[in-house]
Amino acid sequence: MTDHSGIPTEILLKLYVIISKIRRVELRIESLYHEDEMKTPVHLCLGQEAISAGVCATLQTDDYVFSNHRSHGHYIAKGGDLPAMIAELYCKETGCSRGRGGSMHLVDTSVGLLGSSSIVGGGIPLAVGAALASVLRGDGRVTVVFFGDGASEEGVLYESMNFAALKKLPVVFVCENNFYSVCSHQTARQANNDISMRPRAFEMPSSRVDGVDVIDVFRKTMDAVNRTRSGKGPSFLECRAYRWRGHAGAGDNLKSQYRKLDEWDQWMTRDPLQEYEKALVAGNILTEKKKKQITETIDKEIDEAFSFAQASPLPNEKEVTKYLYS
Amino acid sequence: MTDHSGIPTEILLKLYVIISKIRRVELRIESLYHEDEMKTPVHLCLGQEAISAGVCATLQTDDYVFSNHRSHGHYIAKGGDLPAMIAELYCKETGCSRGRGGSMHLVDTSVGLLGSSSIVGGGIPLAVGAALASVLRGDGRVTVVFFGDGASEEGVLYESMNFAALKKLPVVFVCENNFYSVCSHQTARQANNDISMRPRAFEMPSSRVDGVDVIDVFRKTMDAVNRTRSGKGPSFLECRAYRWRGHAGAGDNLKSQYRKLDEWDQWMTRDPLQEYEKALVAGNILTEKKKKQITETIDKEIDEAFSFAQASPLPNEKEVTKYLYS
Amino acid sequence: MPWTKILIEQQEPGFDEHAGQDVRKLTFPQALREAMDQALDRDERVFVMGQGVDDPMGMFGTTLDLHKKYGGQRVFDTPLSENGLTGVAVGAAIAGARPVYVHNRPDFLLLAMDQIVNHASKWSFMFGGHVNCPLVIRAVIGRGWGSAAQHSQSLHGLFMHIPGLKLVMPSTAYDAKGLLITSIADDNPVIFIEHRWLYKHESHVPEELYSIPFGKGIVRRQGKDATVVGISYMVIEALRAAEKLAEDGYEIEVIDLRTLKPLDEEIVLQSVEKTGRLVIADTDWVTGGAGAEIAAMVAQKGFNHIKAPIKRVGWPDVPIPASYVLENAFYPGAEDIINAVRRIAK
Amino acid sequence: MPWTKILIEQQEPGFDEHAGQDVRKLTFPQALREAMDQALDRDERVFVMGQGVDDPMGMFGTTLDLHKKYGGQRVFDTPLSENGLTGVAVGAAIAGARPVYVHNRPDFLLLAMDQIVNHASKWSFMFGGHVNCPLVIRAVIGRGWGSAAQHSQSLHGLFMHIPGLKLVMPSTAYDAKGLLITSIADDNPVIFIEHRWLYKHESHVPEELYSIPFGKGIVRRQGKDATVVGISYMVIEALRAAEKLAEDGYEIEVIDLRTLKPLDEEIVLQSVEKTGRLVIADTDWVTGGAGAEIAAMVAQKGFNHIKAPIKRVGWPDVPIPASYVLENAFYPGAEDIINAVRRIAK
Ligand SMILES: Cc1ncc(C[n+]2csc(CCOP(=O)(O)OP(=O)(O)O)c2C)c(N)n1
Ligand SMILES: Cc1ncc(C[n+]2csc(CCOP(=O)(O)OP(=O)(O)O)c2C)c(N)n1
Ligand SMILES: [Mg+2]
Ligand SMILES: [Mg+2]
Repeated sequence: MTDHSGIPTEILLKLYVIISKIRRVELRIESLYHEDEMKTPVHLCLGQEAISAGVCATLQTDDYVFSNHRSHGHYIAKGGDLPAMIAELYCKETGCSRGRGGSMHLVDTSVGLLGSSSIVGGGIPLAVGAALASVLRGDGRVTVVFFGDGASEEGVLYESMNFAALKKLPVVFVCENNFYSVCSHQTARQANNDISMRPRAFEMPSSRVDGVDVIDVFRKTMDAVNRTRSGKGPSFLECRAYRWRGHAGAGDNLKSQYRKLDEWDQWMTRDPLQEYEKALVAGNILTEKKKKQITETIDKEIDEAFSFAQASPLPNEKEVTKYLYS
Repeated sequence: MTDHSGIPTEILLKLYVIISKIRRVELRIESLYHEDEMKTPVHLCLGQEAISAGVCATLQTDDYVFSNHRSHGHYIAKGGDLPAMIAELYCKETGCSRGRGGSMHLVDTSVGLLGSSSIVGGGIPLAVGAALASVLRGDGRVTVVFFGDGASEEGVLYESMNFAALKKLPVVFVCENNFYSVCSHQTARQANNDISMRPRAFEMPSSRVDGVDVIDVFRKTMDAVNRTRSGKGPSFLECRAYRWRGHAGAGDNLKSQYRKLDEWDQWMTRDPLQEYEKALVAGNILTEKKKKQITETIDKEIDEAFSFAQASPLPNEKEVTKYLYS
Repeated sequence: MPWTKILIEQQEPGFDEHAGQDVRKLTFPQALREAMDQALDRDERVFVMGQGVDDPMGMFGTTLDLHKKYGGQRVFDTPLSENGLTGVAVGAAIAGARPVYVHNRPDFLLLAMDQIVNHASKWSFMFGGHVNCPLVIRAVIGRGWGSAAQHSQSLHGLFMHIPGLKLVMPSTAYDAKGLLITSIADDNPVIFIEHRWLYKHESHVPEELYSIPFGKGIVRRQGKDATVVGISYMVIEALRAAEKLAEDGYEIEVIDLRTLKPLDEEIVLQSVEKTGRLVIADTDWVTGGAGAEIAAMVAQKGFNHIKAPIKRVGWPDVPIPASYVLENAFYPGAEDIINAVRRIAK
Repeated sequence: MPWTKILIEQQEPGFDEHAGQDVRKLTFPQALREAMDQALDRDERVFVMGQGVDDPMGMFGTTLDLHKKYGGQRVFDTPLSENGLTGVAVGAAIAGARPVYVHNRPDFLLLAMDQIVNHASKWSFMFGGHVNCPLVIRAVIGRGWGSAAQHSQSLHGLFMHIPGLKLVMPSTAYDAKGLLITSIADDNPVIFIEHRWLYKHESHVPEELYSIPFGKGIVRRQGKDATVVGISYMVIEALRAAEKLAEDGYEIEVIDLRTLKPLDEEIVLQSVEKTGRLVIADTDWVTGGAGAEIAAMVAQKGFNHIKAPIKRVGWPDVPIPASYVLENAFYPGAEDIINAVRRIAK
């Protein structure tokens, strides 16, 4: 685990809270998914929590984020409203997308989350465009886009990188490499497995990040964000972490049929929450008492969010054509 | 000019013939274009002849080539039937595409030219697919695809490179960097001007080639073709040469409005035909007599091609829906 | 991609043409798999590619274990590069192979429109017939479980508009196999669109390799009071509607077009000549969709037969919503067909 | 991209609504340029992007020198990355800017279908109205001089099918300016398709910034014997046809729809109520095109008015050929409209 010295305690704790929150929300969703009340495909980010947390902690509230189908962590880390997210999973009118989007289409404009595309790679140029809008306005915002290793195979990424680099736009590309697209391993899809090499085609700064290590994520993202906010152009981060569950839904019933066992075993030794917790405890930043308190607060929030969501009204079927146009 | 030693005289002369032929065909087209009998947009490759010549001289007749809108040189160098090409420019039934395609859509399956797309970048994945078909059949063919610097901005190039490298397909990517897309300079469109860097994103071998120097083109392509024919996977060549004319049509009436003057002056010192001619003469491979003879043969061929084309019948307008399906 | 078990249970069972008979029956996915298996076996030029075709789910079973039988060179997974890989398939076809490219969903074909429309559909014509493109693109329409706007489109309305393509939309397992064989054997690019809700449908599927001609619809139920033309899954809903309407004495003729390009105009015109009334039921947006073409064709060529307004049943002009209550409101079914018929039938 | 001088000469001059009057006239490209100029001037959020918008030709003059006036940040050239750059425009729009993305030709929009259809058209709905996408995409239909299959498509038939888009196709300089202003002011994605053969058309264009409402067609010529609905350039051919037919005593009503989405159903239905006869003339493939939707709409809502088969005039089911003789055979014109009218008019 990277040394956290120099980072204010407040931030260190915030990172811990966010990772814990993502973890606990995902586990709660998973535990209730079998009830079939959340009638929307969920893509859990268990194992990847440190990426969302570390990246978003470097951002200001009005900085923009674009997300993808595996969006829960991004939404929570950017400060999205939790009850509205859970209500969206329950497809309720009170959902962040008013039940129109479901799990793959989360939005919270009050914290700069301008939407999530479930088309792999689809959000990437949108982020570059938002960054362009920021430059035109001179609003000083930075935009971050999250996407997977699979998205790094889509041509639109290269088009977007070229344009962002050409115009030196304030955007940070965050690739969450979890080595899988559905059941397909990265090696079955990519000529070389070093995604962080790709941006060099456009002379864009790029780093490999340990996506399990929230401090590594935080520091490298901070560098990229500072750099781009000061007008020096975009950067790229390849954050490696492991998808603990199946592509979608709860559990991973096909695990034995598509995972490489040694890979699985190796990654199972690494838990973004536990590693960080250990480091914080060792650094006397987190005590057992504090930890308990944080967990309780989060659980209460989650309880409330689920209660809110479950109690919320469904959309009115008469309004099926509403929101087509603005 | 690169040293040509070691290359058989026969090939050296063939290269000379091809360059001359492309040059003279293009000049003839240009000189007649004002007659408005070739009612199709032409994209002349004057200044870029050595690329077509050098690349195609490394190929066997049944190797595949895919071309783009600037296709005349590729067609001639691959051994396409000249009368059929000129007839296509005259939109005649005897044209290589039976008058359905025009200048941007040349084809000659008898020499492996499977077609030209006028969608920038469109031919790139086709070439990769043809190479895949060759592997499935085990026919030992190599496929080459020609495209411009502009096409290197299309996402499909990156998708195609990744897949070709992943499957080690027998394909050579030939990027003709003439620094312009219509009136737009490369620097207005690309974050870095070194296109040859891009394939490294996929760990694909790549070289910068002096596209004015046919020997450089020939040698580097030969390496790439040999490599890929032996199953070692694809390569990429960035061949730099200058577009002497406007994007389309005859002449370049907007030259002063979009060209960089010093760039123009610099490139005007380099003529692929003259440089090569000088080298061949110096190497005692080409004599004045031989040169005259070659030129006369070519001109006769061109005369015949134009006569054939002009005398050929137009398509039958009743057959406008023919060839929709095979 | 099983999200939860309920999804598969919710799928509609199809009608059974051979109910109670002792014939071999296959499900829709099994029929597709058999078609590809037999094509791979018979013709070395055939290969199958697509995201996840070799994964444990084998594209809802339609490609299951084919890679084990034919090897990873002929049945292979692809990167997430829909435009590029479609171009690869087109290029392979141009060079003499016969690819079957399996896409999870039509939505993803939007990334490949350049290769499908600018290249595959035009390659034969643009080169005066000197080359051709024997390619099959399969895609499976999603529906339900909050799949939402980007994962439930059908988009055959778009392909209907493009000359040079063929467009196939089977609604039974029998047709699925026979039409997929025909598609693979065809020398031109074929878009083969399936509907996920047909995947539970079982019907008699002969073991031998058989093909069903393009451009031949089929009358699934005879009637004289109104014609309902169904597309893909809506054939099922049309049959349900016909059954219900029969209780009220309406005899509804149900036509399954099977292929939209070529379109069996005759079968529609003949039926309309008899019934004078037409409802078109589609699994796509009504506006500018395949139903518009069929209605327009009849308004021209069958004008003299038509005795009442031509009705179209399909999706309202709005993206597909996530919430199940909105899904219910969004997707038309037998009830909507019944209402449409009642409005125009005597 | 001037290929040869003849091209521009071959273009069709338009009809002149203010012939002989002393009013300010602009050509179609000048009108478009003025609309963008005034929009750029008035609203800081507006910017213009596209391949060659700042080049010496300025997109056939429509963007000429705007970059000099507003700077390279607000009027800029783009890489050849249609899908990516369309996504950039969509993202900028979502983040509050108002991009006008100029594409040379609709053919190239096929590379951007994912961003147009999966993203721009759905962003508002998919997020319950919390975000929106005020984007204008301009594209110019090519025709003639052997531009062939990949450089002459119009493709509005495709966009017609997609909810969430608006679709604008002006046929006069006056409408071009007013509708482009409306498009830029609209909070939703607008596809604005021009026809190159209208570029010589001159009409009265007021200097002030004015807008023309979407969904309002216009009767370009009154008549009672048949209705001809024209789309884009085919309005000109329809007017020519009407003139010729008038010599034989036919009074033809010519409707210019101006926008296809929203579609002015009323103007068509009202006209058909009067004439009982309908011909739709389009600059696109007939099959599955905008004309199919209009015909189907009338076959439903105007059934009682229609007294003869509905005719569609447009492109045959084949890619656009290069050779001029084949172009002549391929493109319909006034003659074809005349023939269609004659067949159905009394
Ligand atoms: C363009 C496109 N192709 C395919 C899919 C189907 N699909 C949905 S998520 C997914 C996996 C993407 O993998 P990756 O980008 O690595 O993200 P991860 O799921 O691992 O987070 C796929 C293939 C899609 N949604 N969009
Ligand atoms: C996808 C696409 N975008 C735009 C165009 C318009 N266009 C035709 S040729 C051309 C220039 C391409 O430049 P480059 O690839 O460098 O080739 P060059 O003309 O220099 O040989 C452009 C922009 C097109 N044909 N296709
Ligand atoms: Mg992944
Ligand atoms: Mg160039």
